[in-house]
Amino acid sequence: MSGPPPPAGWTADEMMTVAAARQLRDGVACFVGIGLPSTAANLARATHAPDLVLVYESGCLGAKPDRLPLSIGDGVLADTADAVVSVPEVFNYWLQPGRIDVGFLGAAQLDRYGNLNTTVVGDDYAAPAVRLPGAGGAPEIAASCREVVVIVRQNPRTFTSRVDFVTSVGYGTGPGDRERLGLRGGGPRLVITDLGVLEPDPVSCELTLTRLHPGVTREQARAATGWELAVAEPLTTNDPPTAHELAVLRALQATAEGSRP
Amino acid sequence: MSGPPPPAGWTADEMMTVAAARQLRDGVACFVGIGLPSTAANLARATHAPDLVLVYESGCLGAKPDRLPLSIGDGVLADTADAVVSVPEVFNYWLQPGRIDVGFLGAAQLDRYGNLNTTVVGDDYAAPAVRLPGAGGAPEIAASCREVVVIVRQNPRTFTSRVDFVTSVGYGTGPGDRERLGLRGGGPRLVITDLGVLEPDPVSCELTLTRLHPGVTREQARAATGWELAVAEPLTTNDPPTAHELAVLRALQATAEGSRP
Amino acid sequence: MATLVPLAQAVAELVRDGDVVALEGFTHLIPFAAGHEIIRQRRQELTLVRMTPDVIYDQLIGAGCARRLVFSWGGNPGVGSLHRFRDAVQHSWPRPLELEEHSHAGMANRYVAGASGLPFAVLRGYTGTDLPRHTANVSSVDCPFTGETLTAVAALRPDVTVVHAQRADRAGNVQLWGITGVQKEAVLAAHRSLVTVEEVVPELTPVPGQVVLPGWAVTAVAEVPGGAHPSYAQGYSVRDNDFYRAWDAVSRDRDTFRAWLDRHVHRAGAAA
Amino acid sequence: MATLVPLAQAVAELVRDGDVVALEGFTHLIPFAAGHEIIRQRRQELTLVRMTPDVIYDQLIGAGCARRLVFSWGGNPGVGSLHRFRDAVQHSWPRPLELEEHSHAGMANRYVAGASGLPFAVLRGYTGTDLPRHTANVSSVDCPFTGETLTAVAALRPDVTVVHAQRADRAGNVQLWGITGVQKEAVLAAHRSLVTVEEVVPELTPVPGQVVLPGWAVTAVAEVPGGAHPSYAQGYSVRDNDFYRAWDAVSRDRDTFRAWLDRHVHRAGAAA
Repeated sequence: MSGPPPPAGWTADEMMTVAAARQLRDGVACFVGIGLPSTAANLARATHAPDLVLVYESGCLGAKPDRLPLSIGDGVLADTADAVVSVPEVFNYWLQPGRIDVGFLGAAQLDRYGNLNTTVVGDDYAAPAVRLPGAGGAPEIAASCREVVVIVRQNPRTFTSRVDFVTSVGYGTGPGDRERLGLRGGGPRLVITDLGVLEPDPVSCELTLTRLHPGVTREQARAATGWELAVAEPLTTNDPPTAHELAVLRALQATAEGSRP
Repeated sequence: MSGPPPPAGWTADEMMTVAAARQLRDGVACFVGIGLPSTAANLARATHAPDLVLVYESGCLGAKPDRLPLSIGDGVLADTADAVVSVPEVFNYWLQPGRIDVGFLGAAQLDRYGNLNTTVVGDDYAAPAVRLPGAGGAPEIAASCREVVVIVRQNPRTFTSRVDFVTSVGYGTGPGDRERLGLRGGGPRLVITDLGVLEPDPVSCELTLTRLHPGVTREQARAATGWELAVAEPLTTNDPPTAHELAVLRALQATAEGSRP
Repeated sequence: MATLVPLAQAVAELVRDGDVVALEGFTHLIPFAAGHEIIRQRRQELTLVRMTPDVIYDQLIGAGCARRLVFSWGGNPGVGSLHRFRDAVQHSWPRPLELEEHSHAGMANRYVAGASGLPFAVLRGYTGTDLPRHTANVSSVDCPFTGETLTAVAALRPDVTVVHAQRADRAGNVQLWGITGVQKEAVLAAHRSLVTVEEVVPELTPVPGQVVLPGWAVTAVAEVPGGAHPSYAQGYSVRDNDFYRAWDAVSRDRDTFRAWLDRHVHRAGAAA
Repeated sequence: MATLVPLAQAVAELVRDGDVVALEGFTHLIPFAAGHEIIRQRRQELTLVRMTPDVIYDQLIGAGCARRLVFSWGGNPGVGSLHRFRDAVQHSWPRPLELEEHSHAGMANRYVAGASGLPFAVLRGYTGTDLPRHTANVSSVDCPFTGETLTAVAALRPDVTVVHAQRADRAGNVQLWGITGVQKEAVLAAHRSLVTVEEVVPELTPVPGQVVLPGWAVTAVAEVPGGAHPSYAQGYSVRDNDFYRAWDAVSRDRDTFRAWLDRHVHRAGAAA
C-alpha cells in the first residue's frame, strides 16, 4: 500500500471509509457490495444518514443491520430488511429500471475513465496472471444506478492506464460513450481512495484528483497512479475523521470481529 | 338449453359435471377456470382424485377448497393452497413451460376443430352483437397444457361451424396446425357437454361424438350442433351419475349457496 | 418516501384527466374506494388498464370516466357479464369505449416489462388467435440463439397505478398478502402510485405470503378502512358476494345505475 | 410427487457424469452435504453452474469433478479468493477448468428463462464490458416496438439442480425462507431436482418470507440435518464464519486440501 502512515490516530483505510460514508445523502437508496462499500454505507446509516436505504444483491431491500454483515447473504440482512425479494427480482425490478440512487463498487483495477476490472489480471483471459472473482452484480450496478461511487485503495497496479478486462463500464473511452452504449445511469461520480478523492472532469470525463486526505501530498497521489494524474485547482483537503465518526466506525468493525464464534 | 329433461333424478348439467370430473386422473395438475370447470375439478378431488392439484390463475397452486370458490380470487383458494404466487409467475413459471397436465376451459362458441371463442359474438369486432368477457388465461392454457378438456353446453349457437373470433386455438384449421403454430401442448382431448362427449378424430382432428349421456340420442346431439356432426361407431353411453357422485356434487354446490351471507 | 394523505387529496394530486390509470387487483383487494373517488372528482378521458376489469370498472365506465379500456378479462367474477361495459361497447353509452384486449399472460408480462424498465417482454402466447389483429402491442421476436420465433408484448407504463393493501407504516411501507396478483408489478411499472390501506400501523409485523412495497417505491398512501368493499381484504374482511350478485340487476338498466351512482358514490362523499 | 430418499441414493440416481449441475444458494442454504456426496461418488466431467460458486465449488473443483464452470462471481464470501478455483484456472490443477462467466443479472435471467420455458431472456446488461467476447450465450435483440437494442442471454437448463431448504413435508412439498436467492428459478429450470432439507415435518406451517416448491415440481427430497454447514439455514443454524476463514489456509496448499478432503469428505461417509 502506498498510503501515508496514520498521522493522528486514524488509518488511511479509516479516512477512506469515513470519506465514502460522508458522500451518502440521507434517504437515498444505495446498492452496496460487501467489504469497504458495506462498511461505509453502514457507517453513514449510523451517523448522518439514518434513513439511507441499503439494497444488497442477495435480495434484501432496506436492510438495517445492527452489526457489519460478513457477506452479502448474512442472515442479519434478511432479518432487518423491509423486504426480501428473489435475486432475479432485485436485479430486474429494482436495479435495472434505475430506482437505485447510488451504486457503491470496489475494483481490482480502474483506469482514467473509471472503467473497472474485477475479472482477471494479465493480458491473456484464458491464462491470467491472477484470476479474480468476476463480475457479480457490478456491470449492471455500474450501468443502471443514477450514480456510482467507487471505493478503492490507490496504487499504480490498481490505478492503471488500461484495465486488463472491462468488467464494469465507467466512461468507456471518453465523453459520449455511455450514451452511445445506451447506459442509463450517470456513471462514476466519485472515486474515494486511501489518499483522496477523484472526480470525473465535466468535459473530458477523465478522473481528476479534487481532494486529498489530511497529510497526503499531490505527489504521493501522482506516484500512486499508473497514468499522468490530472489535479484540480484549487485542490482541497478533506476534514479528518471526527471523534464520533471514528468511534462509530470502530464499534461497527468490532461487531464484525465479535461475530466470530 | 337443448338437453333432455332429467330422466332419473339428475339434471343434464349434473351429468356433464360428473362426466368431466371422471376424466381427471388423480395426481395430475389441472389449471381450472371458475364455474363449471372448477365445480368438476372439485368434484373429482372430493371423489376419486384426492391428490388432484388444482391451479388457479390467481396464483394459487394446489388449492384444496372445502367449499366451491365463488371466483378465481376467492380467499379459500389462498388459504388452502400449497403456495400462492404472483400472477406473472403462475403464467410464466407454471403454465408456459408445460408443467400443467390438464387445462379445463369453457367457451361461448366452439367449432369442429375445438377452437374457442370467449371474446365477441358477431362478425364485426368493433361493433359486436354480444360483447363477451374476453380471453383471460384461456389462450395460453389452450396452448401450453399437455391436454385440454372443454366443458360446455351443446346447442347450435355454441357449436358453430365457424367461431366469430379465435380466442383460444384448438386444432386450428386441421391436422398439423398446432405444430406449425409452435403450440407445445396437445390441444383438446375431450369436449364434455350436457349431451355427451366429443373427441378429436386421430386423423382429421375433427371433433367426433364418441359417447352419449344416458337418455340422449345421437339425433339430439346432431340437432344441437351447428355443423354436420361426425359420430363414432360404436357410440357408447356414459354411466349415469352414481348416488355418491350426486351427493358429493350437491353438497359442494350447497357450500356455494351457503356462502351467501 | 410515500406521503400519507387523505384519499380525496391523493386522487386530486395523482390522477389527471387523460391519464393511463391502472386500478389493479385479482378479485381480492380491489381499490373500490379509490375508484369511487375518481368518479366523484369526475375524471375524464381516462385510459383504464386492468387484467380483470370488474364491477369498479363497470362503474367508472358507466360514469363516463373512460375513453379506452386495456384489459384481458372483463366480467363480474362469479356472477356473469358487466352490463355497463357491454352497453358502452355495444351502444356507446354514455360514450364510446375503445378496447385493447390481451390475454392474462400477455397483460401480466406487459406489467413485468414495465416494472423491469424494459420496452417489451417475451412469452409464448397469442399464437393462432385473433387477438393480435386488433392491437399494435403484440408482435414477435426471434431468439438470437435458437432462431425460434416468440411473441413480444409492449411494456405497460401507466401514468398512475392504484392498489389496495392491508397495511402501511408511517414511512409508507406497504404490506399486502393473500392473493397479491400483479399489484407489485403494476405499482413498479407506473410513473406514480397510490395505495389505499385498511390501516396505518406503527410497525409491519411480517405475515406469511406477504408482499412488501418499500415506501420509497410508492408515491402516496391513503388510509381507507374498508376501501376494498365489496371486494375483500384478507385478514380484515370477507367478500360481499351479495353485492356482486345484486350488481347484475343494478347495472342492467341505465337509470337504475345512475340512481345507484348518485346515491352511493356522488352523495357519499370521500371515504377519507 | 417428489420422492423422499437418502442423500447417497438421490445423488446416485440424479447426478450423472458429464451432467450440467447447479448447486444454488446465495451464501444462505448452500447444499454442502450434497456437494460432498457428489465428491464421494467421484462424479466426473461435470459442468458446474452457479451464480456465486464458493467453498463447496472450490472443493468440487479441487476434487477434480468439474470440467467447466458457468458462474458470475467466484469467491469465499467475506473472506477472499477461492484458491482451488484459482489453481485450476491458473495452473490446470488437478485438471483444466473451462470458464463461462456472466454478470449476476445475466445468470439470474438465464435461470428465469429456463424456468419459464423460454430459450432466452432480455435485459439491460453486459453492454460495453468484455464479458460477451468470451461466451456465445450473450447476444442482442431489437425491441419490435421501439427499435431499441437490448441484451439477450440464453436460457440455462441444468440437467439437475440441487438446493438446500429448511423443511419438506411427506409429499415432498419444500419450504425455504430468509434469503432465497435464485433457488426457485434454478429448480424450475432444471430437468431434475434434488432438495436436501433440515427436517421432514408432517405439515409445513407457513412462515413469513417463505418460498414453497410444490412436491410435483421437485424430483427428490433428502433429509440432511445440517446439510448446509458451514453455510446456514435460517431458523436452524448460524453461519460458521470460522470455517470460511479457516478454508483460506486449508485451500491454499494442494496437499493440505487433499488431506482435508480425504478426512472430511471421503472418509466421512454419506450424511444420510
